[in-house]
This record gives sequence, structure tokens and C-alpha cells, in this order.
Amino acid sequence: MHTVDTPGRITASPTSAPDAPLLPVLKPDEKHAMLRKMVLIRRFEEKSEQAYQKQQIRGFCHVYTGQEAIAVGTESVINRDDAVITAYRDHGHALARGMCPKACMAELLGKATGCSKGKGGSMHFFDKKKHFYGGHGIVGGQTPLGLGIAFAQKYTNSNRLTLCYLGDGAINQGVFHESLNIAALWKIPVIYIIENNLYAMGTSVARSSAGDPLVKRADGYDMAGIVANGMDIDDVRIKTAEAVNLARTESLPSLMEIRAYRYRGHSMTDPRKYRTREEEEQQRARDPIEIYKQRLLDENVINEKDYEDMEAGVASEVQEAYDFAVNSPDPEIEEVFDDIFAPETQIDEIERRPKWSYGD
Amino acid sequence: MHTVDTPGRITASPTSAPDAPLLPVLKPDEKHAMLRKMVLIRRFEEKSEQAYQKQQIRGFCHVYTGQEAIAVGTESVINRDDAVITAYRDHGHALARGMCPKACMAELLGKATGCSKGKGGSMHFFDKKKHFYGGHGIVGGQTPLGLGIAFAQKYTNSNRLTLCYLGDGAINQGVFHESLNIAALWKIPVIYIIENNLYAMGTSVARSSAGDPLVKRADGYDMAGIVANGMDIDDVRIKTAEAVNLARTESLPSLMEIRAYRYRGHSMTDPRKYRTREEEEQQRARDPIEIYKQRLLDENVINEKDYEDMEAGVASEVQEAYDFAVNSPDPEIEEVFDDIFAPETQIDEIERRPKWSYGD
Amino acid sequence: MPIISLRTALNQAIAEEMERDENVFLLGEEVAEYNGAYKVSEGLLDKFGPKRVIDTPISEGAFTGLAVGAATYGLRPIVEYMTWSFSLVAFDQIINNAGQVRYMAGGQFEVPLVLRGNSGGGLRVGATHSHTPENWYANIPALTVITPAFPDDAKGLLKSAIRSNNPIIFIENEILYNYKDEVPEGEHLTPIGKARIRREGKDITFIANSASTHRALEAAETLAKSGIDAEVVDLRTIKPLDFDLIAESVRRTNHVVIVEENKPFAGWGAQVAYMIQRHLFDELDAPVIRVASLDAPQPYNAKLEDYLLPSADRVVKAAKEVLA
Amino acid sequence: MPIISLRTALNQAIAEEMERDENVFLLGEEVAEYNGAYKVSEGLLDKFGPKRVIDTPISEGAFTGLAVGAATYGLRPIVEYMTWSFSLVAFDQIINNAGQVRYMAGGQFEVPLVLRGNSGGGLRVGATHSHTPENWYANIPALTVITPAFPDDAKGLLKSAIRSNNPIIFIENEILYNYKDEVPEGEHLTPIGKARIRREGKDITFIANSASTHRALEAAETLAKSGIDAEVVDLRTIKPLDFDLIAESVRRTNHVVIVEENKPFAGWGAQVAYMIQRHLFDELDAPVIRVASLDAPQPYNAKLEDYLLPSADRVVKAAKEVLA
Ligand SMILES: Cc1ncc(C[n+]2csc(CCOP(=O)(O)OP(=O)(O)O)c2C)c(N)n1
Ligand SMILES: Cc1ncc(C[n+]2csc(CCOP(=O)(O)OP(=O)(O)O)c2C)c(N)n1
Ligand SMILES: [Mg+2]
Ligand SMILES: [Mg+2]
Repeated sequence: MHTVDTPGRITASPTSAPDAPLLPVLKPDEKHAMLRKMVLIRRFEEKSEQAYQKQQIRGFCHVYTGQEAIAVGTESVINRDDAVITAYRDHGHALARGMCPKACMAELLGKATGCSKGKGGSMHFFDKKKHFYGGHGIVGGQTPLGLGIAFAQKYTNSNRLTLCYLGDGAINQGVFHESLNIAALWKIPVIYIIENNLYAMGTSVARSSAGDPLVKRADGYDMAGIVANGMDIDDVRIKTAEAVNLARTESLPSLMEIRAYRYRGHSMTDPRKYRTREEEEQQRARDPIEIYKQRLLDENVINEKDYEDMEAGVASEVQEAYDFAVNSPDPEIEEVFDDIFAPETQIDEIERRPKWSYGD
Repeated sequence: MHTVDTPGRITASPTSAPDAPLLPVLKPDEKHAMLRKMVLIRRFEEKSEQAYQKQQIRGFCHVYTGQEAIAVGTESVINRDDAVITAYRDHGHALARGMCPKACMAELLGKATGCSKGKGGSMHFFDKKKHFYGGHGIVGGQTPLGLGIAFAQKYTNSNRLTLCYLGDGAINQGVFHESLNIAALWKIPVIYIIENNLYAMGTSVARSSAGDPLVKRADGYDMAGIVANGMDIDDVRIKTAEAVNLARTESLPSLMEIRAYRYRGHSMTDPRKYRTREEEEQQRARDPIEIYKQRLLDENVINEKDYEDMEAGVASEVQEAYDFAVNSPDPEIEEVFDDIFAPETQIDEIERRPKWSYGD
Repeated sequence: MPIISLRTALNQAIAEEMERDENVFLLGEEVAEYNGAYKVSEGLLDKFGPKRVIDTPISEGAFTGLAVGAATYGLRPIVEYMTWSFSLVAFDQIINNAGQVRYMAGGQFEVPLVLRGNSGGGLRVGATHSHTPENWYANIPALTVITPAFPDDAKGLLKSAIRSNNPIIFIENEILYNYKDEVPEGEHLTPIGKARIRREGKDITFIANSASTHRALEAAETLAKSGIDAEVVDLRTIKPLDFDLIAESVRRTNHVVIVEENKPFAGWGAQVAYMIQRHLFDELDAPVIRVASLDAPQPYNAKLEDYLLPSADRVVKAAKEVLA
Repeated sequence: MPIISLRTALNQAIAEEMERDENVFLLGEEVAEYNGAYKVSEGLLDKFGPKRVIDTPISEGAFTGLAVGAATYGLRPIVEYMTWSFSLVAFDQIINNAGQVRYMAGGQFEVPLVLRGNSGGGLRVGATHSHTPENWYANIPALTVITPAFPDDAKGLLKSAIRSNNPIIFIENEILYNYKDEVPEGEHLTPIGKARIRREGKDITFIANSASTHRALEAAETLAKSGIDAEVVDLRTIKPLDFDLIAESVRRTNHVVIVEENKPFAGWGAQVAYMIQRHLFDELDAPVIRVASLDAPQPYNAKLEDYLLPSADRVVKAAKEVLA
């Protein structure tokens, strides 16, 4: 069910007409909620950048600005108890999953109240209760993990599925291909979503990957390849629903390529010399939030006032998250030795003998 | 130039009509020489198995019996100064390359006169003068090496190319896919040849790899995928010539899948319980040596007498190789420390201070 | 007590734990239909079926990561590497995923995972196939490294490893698979992180693991003839290191030889030697000597490989030097 | 002498060697058009063009193997890992191909190859991005491991590494890239395998490398105030180890503290400590103490990471204990 004809041209696949039965029509409040989530991510990331400039956030920080429709759109067609796993550009997916902005911002600031207790940082958000499996810093490293989570979902007959996101640059890590093969061979309900934002750091897709569209790589494994327009959340939803249907009804994996644009630098220290400001302007002209906002205005789902209220609500929510993070304590020094080993329940605790130190 | 239409069905690609201009017509003595090479490999491997039974060969020993037409056929359409690299099932490729049977048998017996001085063994044949880059034991591990050799051939404007062989099971090592992408992206003159002998140890292709034919994996990289019948050396030659032409004239890589059958067990200790004797009989019925021998008889290139003389000549050549190996000395114990470091030529030798031993 | 091979002991351990807990499953190359390249998983496919005994493609990176992911979800995977040398293509998955995920998540996830297979030299399989990776993995804070030398420990430790809620590196040695010895029947669990004195002695302490424990025992017998009484400590678990037992023994003998198959530079024995001089400086009458593999790649030729591997002879020689 | 940063020193070394030999080329992620993620390759694309300064896909395994293959053919590749932590996905290619190919071929091929990049902690990038792999690679017989601490050594050693006919693991440290110091102009080669005394002292010997050399120097200054005179040996090359110089120093001071950023279990310092007690047993007045990273994964939180990393304070404390 390869949905691309001329390589590179994005086309709707047969089953993805707007009235696709796979996709229940959204109620107004659901549409409103999706728009709000996108706005929340956008504002959260703006705050992240400010906190980074103040050096409250350290190390690497990769913001999701411009790609909001991907995380929110894909999330909107799966269930709460399905699993999500992604790479280091994970703030958007975490918020789309419904993780607490306070805990997320606190993690960025390395606080004990963070979603990973301040031990993971920007690249390593986790939330077991929300079935959010991270937040992974090694490019492509999460792809076999997503396979394993979906394997376990099938092993336990849960009829759940896993969304595993990766970047366009990550498709060139070998372990991803090993994972595609196993997913197809064993019929594992994992949906791999390539977020094609046109760049891997300073390297454009054309300079890093042979073959266009990227989903063509699914063909070799007789796996479904689906391309979606990541600037249009409804297209994201329609195309993702196809993949979800395959996973849910036939336990089949899919490879999706959702095209968007990374508005900001790769990380906070990237001057973006490898692309023109004109290119950026053109891309921003098809902003996913603006497009969807306009659609909801046209549909009279919201009016300008609703939108302003929404923006105001989001602004204070993000400010609260930031204040919460700033006012939260660092972990205690001694906690450096916590969370290494899980308590044993089926055998006696394993003696670690700290008194005989391995080093001073 | 994907040459497979219905997945699985082997078809001739447009350019590969028997009279393909790419392929000069062979002279009788050349045909004779190809047949002899296949016979030499067959007999060499029989001798290897005997030597293994006598425990003169130790460790792993993987024989090439049944796949002779692949190594000999592909070799016959490249030049002496092109490069060849393969996996651990390397005896056939080494002999096809023209490596000395004596040095090869001596290597199997771990002798100082071996092609790797007895340090490599069956899996690790090497011959720099013959541009034979091994003999590699880690599945898939040779695929980026082949890429690098071809990269260097292009870097030095040599107009040479590299044949890199791998097994059907090896295609599921991620580094192979990373290599395919780079080969296509940078136009590296490497020809990857999947020797599809239907099994990876006890695992059939269908149980290890999604997608059929295996060369479909080349599509994702916009790389040529070519399927050949490894039981017919002429088909191997015709199809390989296409890939060679692409590499030579446009510096383009290709992925070939040449289908044959591994007559013997994976290694010397494999009872082959995973397949029936009937299947083996059927496969052996289309023996590459028998087919080509018959063709040469029909073409009156050889007569039965010629063939008997050839067999006799091969038999004594193999016996000589065996006697040479048996009568060759083991390396001296002290040589264990030789061949670790290349002598320095651009800087002073690096002091290693053996007197301060790292361990006793 | 029944006498069984170390291979059978491992097989029993896996079978018993799979009986006990249906979240336990085995995956790896040739573990199912082929019954295991080294027959450790013999009969398990028949017993438990293809859902729980799974043949994989030759994709160590992906199936290791798969196991880590499944473990975080709540399953208890056992991964078999045909040999540990092939774990090198999965190194990132083992170290960065199995080894870091729990910590990076602030302890939210458990990773009940056993990675196992054989390792080591003496098989004439050359430089790429003869690695002994225990030192690399023991360097990772969250990984526990087990290297049994006898059937009873192999069974008891593997059962404990499968029941552990943490990622375990379980390194076997092919040359010991046919080693037969008594193994207690029924429920037999061996504690992880405890060494064992395999031979008592008063003159010198040999500290070893896996196949090297047998080299040490052989050396001890030889030395006995010349009146030297060597104690042999089989570490069984490399990390966490049972320094309580090491200290107790060294305090009695005041002389130490470490026997390991690691290549010497920064092998596990260097760590043990460091700790002995660090924590027991005044107890030592002579330097600790390590008998390890020589610092060269593994040659195929048998004579060369035997020369490279630690041997009982070299242990005897080292012991005499330490006691001189 | 001009004063330049360690980053510039590395850049000059690469540029000068590429000038000298057109078989030398650089490849890695973002090394060309982006001028290097850490700007070590700044300007090289403009100088040498895309044939010799090459941006790669994010495929460390393949481009490492590519470099090994190209080296066996006769080129002299320099591979940049954006950080050494990312070399884990290329571990098999580094160990089994770069590290074993020459030996397995009986010495027929040379592998003139430099694998380089930064490593280490203190950057707040967490558990997967802060590895210090020198101990793993030094465990491989055929690999040479270099870890410079100062600009002059960085330049001189990298030039020597590029000229070597053997595979070199060249491990930099990002927190030193901006460190400025004098670097001789023109042809400046530093011998591989020779340590250097960075501070002379008579009371105790500190043995360190890379960023830890600076920690040791800081500790030495602090101790000087309390009248303790510490000698600081910067190993520069981890393997081969310059034990001649270590022995010479220890014979004078009889006291040793090793400072390393490796996680402690089987870090390179354990090897050095082993050798000191093995070869200089009677020269030691006190146990060798290693100040290393704590045995925990790297936390993101800055306070926790600083607590985990070896620090000058901990070196001072250890020195006082050794001298007590
Ligand atoms: C194995 C590995 N190599 C290199 C890196 C450094 N790195 C981090 S992000 C990145 C670019 C990834 O780009 P892409 O996959 O397109 O994701 P995006 O940043 O666009 O979301 C690189 C090279 C890494 N983290 N892991
Ligand atoms: C990374 C790695 N994993 C596993 C092995 C063990 N092994 C050696 S050969 C082999 C099967 C390979 O089959 P295939 O690629 O089809 O080649 P063939 O033996 O058929 O020539 C396996 C699993 C290995 N050598 N390297
Ligand atoms: Mg991208
Ligand atoms: Mg095969």
C-alpha cells in the first residue's frame, strides 16, 4: 500500500479520502484540544529556549518547534495505553502524550521533580504511567526498543501498538533496518514514523540519504510505506489512521514519513548557516498551527476570542511550569547512586559492598 | 534497472540478452579454464572435509561446494587488479581469484606457509598481491570494508571496482544497509553480491528475511538490483557484466542476488536436520559443474577425454596442495607477537617496552 | 546428586524458569529449530513452542534492543548470543540501552534481562571469534557480570539471573559445556555476587573465573606435589566483586596470583589486583601477579593459541615467583 | 611561541598533514559544510575540497569500516566521531576490523588510520553521551590509544598519529578544546608512547591523562600550599604505556595517586596500579589510590555530575591519605 507514485510527490493513498471510515469525525472540543496541544508545545519550547539562554538548561536541548502537528496528530489516533518512544527531540511527544508540563520543564532544569528526576535531561524524558518510553539520545538507538515494546504488547495479547519516532538522519543507522526486517518478518505492531524535517543537524536529506521518498526503504521488507504532510494535522491523522488500522487489525508494522520543517537550529548552538532565511520563511508560511487555527475558524469551531483565551491559558500554564521548575530542588548529591538497580523481588538483594570501593 | 518483475521470479533484464555487447564471447580455452576452476574448488573442498575429519583443520570450516559458479562466474568478468572481499566461506573465492591452492590448504592447516601465515585459518584467507581482501568471520562485517576499498579505488581514479560477497543471512546486519546507502549516495564502484544459498546455518531465507527477492532492498537506495541463477555460470556472467558496466562506466554500485544451494552443512558439524534429503537431491540435480560441463561437451569445446584429463590434473593439484600443507611447518611460537603492528616509515618506531609486561 | 554437563545444567535452568514464569522467553540465532548452535537450548522449542523459543535473523543489535524494550514493558527475555564475540555489533544496545535506561528514567523502569552465550579461546576460531568481554561489560555501572565455571553454579546462577529484576551479562565458556559434575536436584539457586573457594589452601590464593578456574585448580594440584598449598577462589560473579571472600583468603595466604583469560591491559584482573593492594596493602608479602592471555590477537594456529592463553604452567611459574 | 587553543592545534595538525600527503582525508558527521560540530575541522572543506573533507550520513559503523577498508588499500583516513560515545555503534568495526585485520592476514596489510573525536563528562549531556572509552580500546592488542591534555601535545601527537602506519585511537576532550597554550610553530611532532612530567615534585606522583591531568595539576597547586610537593605525570598515550617514566618517578616519590575519568571497574588506572605494584612493589610506601568517576551512570543534573566526576578535591584527599 505504498502511497507515493512519483518519488517525492506526496499523494493521498486510496483509502485516505477525508471521509476515511478509519477515522471517526472529531467533536469540536476535540479539535479545540488538538489545537491547544500544538500551541502548548510551541510556547513550551519558546520558554525552553529562554531558559537555555539563561543557562538554566544545560547540555543539549533540541526543540520541536514547527513539527507540532506530527506529535499531536499521530497521538490523536492512538489510545492512552498504546506506547510511544522517540529520540532526543522529545518535548513535543511528551506533551502530546499528556505528560505534565511542570515535570517536563523541571526535567529540563535537572530538578528532582523532573519526569526523570533530573537524571535524564532534555534528551531523556520518561513517563511509565503514560506509557512514554523516552527520550533517547543515541540516533536510531530507540528503534529496536520500540520493536521490543510492540513485541511485548503482542506477546501479552494486549492489542496495543507502539509509535516509534525517528529523524530523517536516523534512518541511516543500521539497527533501524534490522528492526524493520524483524517487525515485518514477525508481524510486530510497531509504527515507525520518520519525522522528515529536511535536516539532520546541518545535513540535508539529499546529502544523507539515497532514495526518495524515504519510505521506499519499507518496500524491501514488504512493509507498508506511508507519506504524510506534517504541516497539516488532518493529513497526519488520516495517514496515521491507516497504519494504526494495519497494526490493530492485522498486527502489521508500517513505515511512515511525515514531512515537516525544523524551524529552529538543531540545538541551541546552531547558527543555521546551511540554509537560507528565505527557505525558512517559505516553510514557516505553511505553519501547522496557523493552518489548523484557520481551519477551525472557518469551520466556526472557534472564534478569535476563543483562540486568544486559549493562548492566554497556555501562556499561564507554561509560566507555571517554568516557575515550578525554577522553585524545585536539585536532587540530593547522594541520589547519584539511586536508580541504578531495581530492587529484587524474586531473589535476595545482590550484595554490592560499597566499603570495598572500586575506586576512590 | 531492477531486473525482477513478479517478486521471486527471475527474469532477464533488457540488456542481458545472451548477445549482450557487455560480454565478449569466450574463447574455448577460457571456457575450459572456467570449468576447471569450478572443478578445482569442488575437489579442494572435498579434501578440506577429509582434512577436517582427520582434525588437521580445526575450528570452523565452511565449504563452498555447490556455489562454484558464483565465484568463478563473477570473477571471470572483472580484472585481475579489481578487488574481491567476502565472508568466512572464502575458499572458493580465493581459488577463483587465482590464489595458490598450496597456500590455501596450508592456511587451513594453520601452517606458516599459509596465505595468512596460519594466523587466519579457514575464515580468514588473505592475499594482498591478488587484491583479495579476505576472508571475514563476522557476518556482514566485510560489507563496509568492501565499500572502503571501492572508495579508495575511486579516490585514486583507478577505474577499478570491488566485488563484495555476503550471504543471504548477512543482509540482516545493519552495517550492510548503512553501506548500501553510502555506496549509492556517493556513487562508489562496489558490487554487493548476495550469495543466496537458501540458508543461514539452519535458518531458511523465509525465516530470516522479509521481502522477496532480497535485491528489492536496493530499491530504497535507488540502486540497481540484479538477480542471477547461480547454477548457470553463463547467467552469472551476463548479469554480473551489467553490474560491472555500471561500476566501470558510471561508478555506480549494484546489489546482486545470485541464487545457488549450499550442498553441505553450514560447517563441518552440521547434521542438516532442517532440510530434507529430497530437497538436497533436487538441488544437486541442477549442478553448476554438470550443467556447464554438458554445455561445453555440446558445444564441442571439450570431449569426455579432455574432461577426464582435467579431473586428473585437478586431483593431483589438490593432492600436491594437501601434501605441501601437511609437510609445512607450524609458525614458531614467538611469531605470536609478529604481524600486530606495521613497521613505521614516517615516524620513529613506537616503543612498546615488553620488559614492563601488562600481565604475566 | 545427579552428574550432568554444564550444558545440561544451563538447559535445565532455562527450562525450569520458563516453566515457572510465562513472561520468560528465549531468543537468538538458531536457538529454536536447530536446538542451539551449541545445543544449550536443546528441546526447548518442543517444550515451549515458537512463541517463547524464537529464532532470530542475524541482527544482534536489533534483537538485543528488542529484548531491552520488552523487558521495560514487563517481560523477562533471555537473549542468546551464538558467542559473546558477536555481541560487539550490539555493544551500543547493551551499554546505552540495557545499561543506562533505568537510570536515565530516574528509576521508573525495570530491565529484567539476561544476555548469555559462550566466549573465550581454545576453539581455534581466530581473532574475531575469541573475545572475553567481561571486563568491558563490568566497566558499566548498571551491569552485573556472571562467569560460571562449574555445572552447579551455572545452573544456580542462571536461575538467579533470570529471576533478577536487573540486566545480567551471563558469560559461558564453550570448552566447559561438556564438563560434568554434580548438580543438586530441584530448586537450586546460587546467589549472585558471591565467590566460592573451590580448593582450600594456606600458602597462596589463586583468583580466577570460568575456564581459568580450572587452569588454577590444575596448577594447584601440580604445586601440591612440591608442597605448595594453593587456595583457589572462583569468583563466579565478576561484578559485583565478592571482595569479602577475597580479603578473607588473602589475609590467610598473603600471596596472590590472578588467572584470567582477558587480554591483559585493563582486564578484570587489574581491577582485582588494584583493590587488593588498595585495601589489603599490609597483608601482601609479594606483588600480585596476573596470568592473563598474551597481549596479541588470537591466532588460528593451535600451538600459537595455546601459547597465548593462560595455562596451568604459567600459573605455577607465577606462584613460585610470588612465593620466592 | 604562538599561543593557540587545543581546538586550533588539532585543526592545524590535520591541515598540515593533508597538505603534506594527499592520501590523507577526513570524514565524519558535519566535518565539512558545518565545519565540525565542535569546529575542529573549521575551514578544511574550503582548503581541501569535498573529495578530501567528507560529510557522512549518521552511519558510524559503515564509515568506520569504510575507513578501515580504504586504509588497507593504501589511503590514510582520519575519522571524526562527533563524540567517542557514538563509536559504540561502530565497536565491532573498530575492534574486529581495525584491530584484527592485519594480524589475521599474517601482516600483509597496513591499516594507517586515525579514529578521533572528543569524549568525557562535564557537558551535562547525560548517560549515553559521556563515555570515556580509552580502557576498552586499550584492551585490544593492536590498538594504540592517545589522550592529549595540552595544545602542543594535541598537535604533535595528532600529526604523529596521522603519519603512523597503524590504527590509532585518538581521544580528545571537549572541555579542553578552548584551552590555550604555547604550541611550537612549524613541523612539530610528538612521539607516541611517551608520557610527560607536567609538574615536577618529590613527595608523590600523580598519574593522569586528558582532562584529569588538569585536575591533578590543580590538586598539586593546592597541596603545595600545605607543603606537599606533587609530581604530575601526563600519560598522553595510554597504550603503549610509558612505564619507564612512571617507574622513574615512582622510584623518587614512592607514593602514587592515579587520576582518571573512566568508571572505576577495570579502568585504565587499574592497569597502571597493577603494573606499579607488580614491577615496583618495594618502591611503594603506601597503596596506590585511584581517583576515578564514581561507579554510576552519568546524571544530567550538574551537581550530581560534578560529584560523580574525579575532582581536584578528591585528588587532594587521596594524596593526603597516601602520604598519611
Ligand atoms: C549514533 C549517533 N551518532 C551521532 C549522534 C549526534 N547527533 C545527534 S542528533 C543528530 C542529527 C539527527 O538528525 P535527525 O535524525 O534528522 O533528527 P532531527 O534532529 O532532525 O530531529 C546527530 C548526528 C548521536 N546522537 N548518535
Ligand atoms: C555478527 C555475527 N553473528 C553471528 C555469527 C555466527 N554465524 C556465522 S555464519 C552464520 C550464518 C550466515 O549465513 P549466510 O549469511 O546465509 O552465509 P552462508 O553461511 O550461507 O554462506 C552465523 C549466524 C557471526 N559470525 N557473526
Ligand atoms: Mg531531521
Ligand atoms: Mg546462506
